[in-house]
Amino acid sequence: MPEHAQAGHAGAAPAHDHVVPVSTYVMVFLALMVGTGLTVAASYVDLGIWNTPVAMLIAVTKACLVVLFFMHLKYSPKLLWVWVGAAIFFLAQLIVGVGADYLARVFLNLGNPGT
Amino acid sequence: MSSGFPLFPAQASTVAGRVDALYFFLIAISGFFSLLIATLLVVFVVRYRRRRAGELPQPIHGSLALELTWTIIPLIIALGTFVWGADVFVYERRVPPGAMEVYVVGKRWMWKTQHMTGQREINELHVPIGVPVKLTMTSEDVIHSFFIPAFRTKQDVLPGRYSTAWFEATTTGTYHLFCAEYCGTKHSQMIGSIHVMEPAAFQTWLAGGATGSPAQEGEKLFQSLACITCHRADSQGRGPRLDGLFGRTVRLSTGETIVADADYIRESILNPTAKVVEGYQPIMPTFQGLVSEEGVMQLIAYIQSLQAPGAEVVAPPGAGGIKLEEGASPAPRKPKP
Amino acid sequence: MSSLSETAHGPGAHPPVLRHHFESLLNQKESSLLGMWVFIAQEILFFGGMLTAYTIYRNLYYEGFAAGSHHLDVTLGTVNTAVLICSSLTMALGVHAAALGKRKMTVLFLLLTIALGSVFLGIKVVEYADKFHHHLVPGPGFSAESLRDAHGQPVLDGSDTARHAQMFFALYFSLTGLHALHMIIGIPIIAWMARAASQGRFGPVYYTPVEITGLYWHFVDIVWIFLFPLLYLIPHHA
Amino acid sequence: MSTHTGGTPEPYGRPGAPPPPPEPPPQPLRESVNYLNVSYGVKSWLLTTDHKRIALLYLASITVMFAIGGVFATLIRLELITPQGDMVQSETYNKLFTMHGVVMVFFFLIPSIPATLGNFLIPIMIGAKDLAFPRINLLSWYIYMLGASFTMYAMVTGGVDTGWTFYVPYSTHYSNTHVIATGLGIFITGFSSILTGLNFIVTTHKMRAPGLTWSRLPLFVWAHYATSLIMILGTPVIAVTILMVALERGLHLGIFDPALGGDPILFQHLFWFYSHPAVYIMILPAMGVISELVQGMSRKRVFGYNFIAVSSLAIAILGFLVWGHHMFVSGQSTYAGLVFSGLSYLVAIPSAIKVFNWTATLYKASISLDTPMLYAIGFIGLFTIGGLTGLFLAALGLNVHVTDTYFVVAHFHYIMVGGAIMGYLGGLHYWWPKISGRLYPEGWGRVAAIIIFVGFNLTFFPQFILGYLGMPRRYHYYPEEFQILHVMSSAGASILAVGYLLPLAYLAWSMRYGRRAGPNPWDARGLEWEIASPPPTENFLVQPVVTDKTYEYGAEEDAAIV
Repeated sequence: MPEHAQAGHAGAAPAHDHVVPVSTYVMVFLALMVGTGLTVAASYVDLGIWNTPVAMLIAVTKACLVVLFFMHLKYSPKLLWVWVGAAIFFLAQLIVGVGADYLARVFLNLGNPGT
Repeated sequence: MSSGFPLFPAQASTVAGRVDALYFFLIAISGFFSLLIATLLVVFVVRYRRRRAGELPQPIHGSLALELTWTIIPLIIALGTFVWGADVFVYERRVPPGAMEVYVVGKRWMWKTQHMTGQREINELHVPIGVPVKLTMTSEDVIHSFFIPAFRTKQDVLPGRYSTAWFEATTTGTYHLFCAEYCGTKHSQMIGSIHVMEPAAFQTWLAGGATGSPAQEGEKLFQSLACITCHRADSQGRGPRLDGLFGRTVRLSTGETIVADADYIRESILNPTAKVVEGYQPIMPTFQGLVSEEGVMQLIAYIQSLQAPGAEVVAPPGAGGIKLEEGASPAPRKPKP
Repeated sequence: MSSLSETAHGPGAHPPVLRHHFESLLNQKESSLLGMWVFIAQEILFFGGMLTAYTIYRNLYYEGFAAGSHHLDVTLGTVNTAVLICSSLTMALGVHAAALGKRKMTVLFLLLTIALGSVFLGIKVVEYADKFHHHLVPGPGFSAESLRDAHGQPVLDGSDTARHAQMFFALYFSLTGLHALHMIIGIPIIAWMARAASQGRFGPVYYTPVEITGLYWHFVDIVWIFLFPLLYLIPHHA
Repeated sequence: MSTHTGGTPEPYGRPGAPPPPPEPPPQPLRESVNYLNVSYGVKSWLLTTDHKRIALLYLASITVMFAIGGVFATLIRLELITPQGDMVQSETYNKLFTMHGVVMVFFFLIPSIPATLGNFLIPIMIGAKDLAFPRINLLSWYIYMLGASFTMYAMVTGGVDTGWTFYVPYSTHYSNTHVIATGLGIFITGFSSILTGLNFIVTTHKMRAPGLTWSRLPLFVWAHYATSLIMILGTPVIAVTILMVALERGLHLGIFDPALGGDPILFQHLFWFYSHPAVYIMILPAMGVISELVQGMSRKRVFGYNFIAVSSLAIAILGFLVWGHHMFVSGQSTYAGLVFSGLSYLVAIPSAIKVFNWTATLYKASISLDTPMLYAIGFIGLFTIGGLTGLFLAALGLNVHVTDTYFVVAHFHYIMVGGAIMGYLGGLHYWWPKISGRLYPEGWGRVAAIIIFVGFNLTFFPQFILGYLGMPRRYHYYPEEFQILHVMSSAGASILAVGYLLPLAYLAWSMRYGRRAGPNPWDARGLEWEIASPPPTENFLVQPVVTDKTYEYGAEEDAAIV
């Protein structure tokens, strides 16, 4: 049964599907490799307390590259952005909420206002 | 304990009044809103009940004004309650300077309290009125929670770190002490009592005047050395039952029978495998060096006080075996000047 | 995948790959993608919970974690990261090929992805073996004498640093174990996709399963992108 | 609604209709093909991908789990009649309340409304043939049964005694019961809840009928969308927390081990990060049901539709920020306590908005006091008390006294039993004609609702008083002076038990002997009332197009035309 002929609109390649050129993939790949090298190098440089934030910044940029290009989020409907954003927001809320308790209790030793 | 059928806990500490004030305020708020909703429901249901099968009411889609009112008003009440609650909380958490220090150690299923002057108590705490008492607490195993309902104070006690709580008793009497964080089998027996005394009476207690009779001291040692774990009141213990033992003839595993007198008990404590009761394993560890001579005497006095089985046990039920600081021999109470 | 015996419903012949309850292929594809992204949102929280524990403990017990981390072989870690990024590339190219209907290229890239994934797991096995060899597996058998603290001195067993190092390795094994488990689940799925691709099941009209597998694989790669610096690259000085 | 669908036997014979011609004997009432009689046999049920059949599969397993949880509850209440606890040993009592908690929370309350009524109604309410991923829907039921079997194994071979909260270090180092097996059961069942949530989200986004915009969505669907948000983003955190407990117990991976430096409070943070939003997973679907009941039974559009819809989302999102109010006395820092207490008061506001809106809907309505409406009114009353007692617990100073006492037990039972279960039963009765095609006996329904309401209040109101007196939670022995209140509570529990058995009886009875129900027995508005009851497998023979707003009952004068 000649599938393509009868498929009509329903069967045609979904309109929004944007085919990403191979060159973009290779460029992103190289960027990721550079990022990995960078983060390893950065760990040998003594930046004081800034080491971890720098490592996280590099990791976040690499993750964004993968999400936007490899996972096509850049060309996907906005709804997917909402859900990725929601997950990250609640994860941040978890880390900040728990971290705040430890910050107050252990680091700044504000356990009890009186003691 | 208050007799009869209480509906409201005693107010026996400075913070109790503040907590109860907030409690009554919230009861008033909740009462008002619950009644409001309940009466509205009943009135609407009765007044607008369906009279005809095909009846169609007037469609009302909503009014922003009404929505705003029942958003803003609850918000104001809520934030007001929050501020009041926070104020009481900060009062509860700020230990007043010059408070009397008490160390509390929670161990699975008992509370060990120790005053700065050396008095050690199990499941008991004697405090004077009018003096703020600061509790510095830790746990030897799982999370417990030091809870005195009459003082409205509760604080979880965690292993591996110190938790602090404080209270200032205002009326004398004996009040419940509970463990409020689930900690295993005998969680519901990890209870005790707080004895609030006049300052003078407290001083005499502190000075050892009111120390318990040897039998009472023996009974505490009986627990602190964990004898109770084997010599239990019911017969499933690994060691023989001690009720009414004193003066009775006992058949030994070697077949001979002897009268269970003070020496036999003393020897069985310090050198248990010398005379083993028939039908029991020689598994009792020696307490040589773990209990002082005076301690042995107190233990004997305690065993002597155990009459026929089922006799009224002096200490509150279910205080399990207890070990003081590892290795430290249980120094008998030396009266302090 | 969908059987060809789909009964025809509603207007026009039903393309065989369209499930009966979707009204268009575009709708079905968007639903599948949304479903996968929501699943990935859930996975973010799944790893996030453990990473929260790791973040808190690392800040609480920095010395122990630094001692534990310095024992890890950074070169192996870096190689592993590179391997996983390559597998991400090949996966993306595999999806690309499937979208263009190039059957042989799709199968090639998918098999390449499986190979790289297996290499990654192989390196992980090597690293785990090293930990077992040095008695660094948490539990009664844990001993910290093979660890060096920030000043180069050996870590004494029973010291705080040793206990906190044991917690580091507890979290190291949990995190990398969970990540490896996700790869062990991913590899057979990619193999299934490769087999389906080799049967010509995918074309420009319908290649959603390959794309969804790609999303899953890229997510697993992103988790490693975060795990690598957090576990391996604890600064030597701070 | 615009389209007429599927011819069905008229439930109420038109009195004046001419009698059918005698020659061909009147045809026996040929039953239209619906999702129940389309195919028979075990395979047709166990391999179904029809969302309606999966809903019934869930209904059966949910009822069994509710019965098991109920048995534990009865044993607990019997045990607590005497202060010395004469019926069972302490170990057994600890296992009783733990299993009561685990079974009720993870195996009944969380899946109850979403998996049964949600599965059944969401596709119909939005005009779809089925959920977005029917096979994943069946997989979610199998995962639920797998998780349930793990927990049943643990229960039968010795039970678990850590409390449903699994607090460390007791659960990791001191409990010698089946913590890993029960934990695994909960871990697996968590994924069933995630997959259900995923299905609802994609269905709500992608499979709405043409014309059905978000502002025309039924409030039931809004509530389930908000619930699915929590299911998706909350459940994984408890899954990983229980995984860490199992790893620590099984493989000594000491993450929470105080001896190594592990912090029990971190466990509580991770546990409550899920478990507080979980209580909103339990109550939000019930709120969705109540919104439907209130408009259906008073035949009037809900007052402030937008506010109720948005407040569902607000509860879902704010619900994630407040977990610390479970830990005010647990050693959490004072400052964190202040922050969490403030946020907890914010999350109370949307619930208040909903209650006020429901009550306002009844103003100038045409209310018929059928069983669903009794449950709805019961829900509004009890949920109000439950919510307001939540304000007691959120007040920091008061929380110190009342947390971990029977005050908390009473609070969450008012929300769970007074709220979620009342909503579940109300929804079950409201859509029962649609689910089974039969009408349940109205008289029995009302009797059961009233018995449940009375029994419930007698059981849990004394516990508020007990709680403030200082009776701690999970106590096997208790001081003598609390006995009278405990006996009252146990008496109420027996009434409640009877109340719960009644619906089980007459609903099952009505499956076979109940009068046949027409497509719209309550004459309510909604896509689900447009199709036959029980509905055909594809729900809609012709794709419905939604033209006007939801719950559009129209005014008196329009009625003449209809």
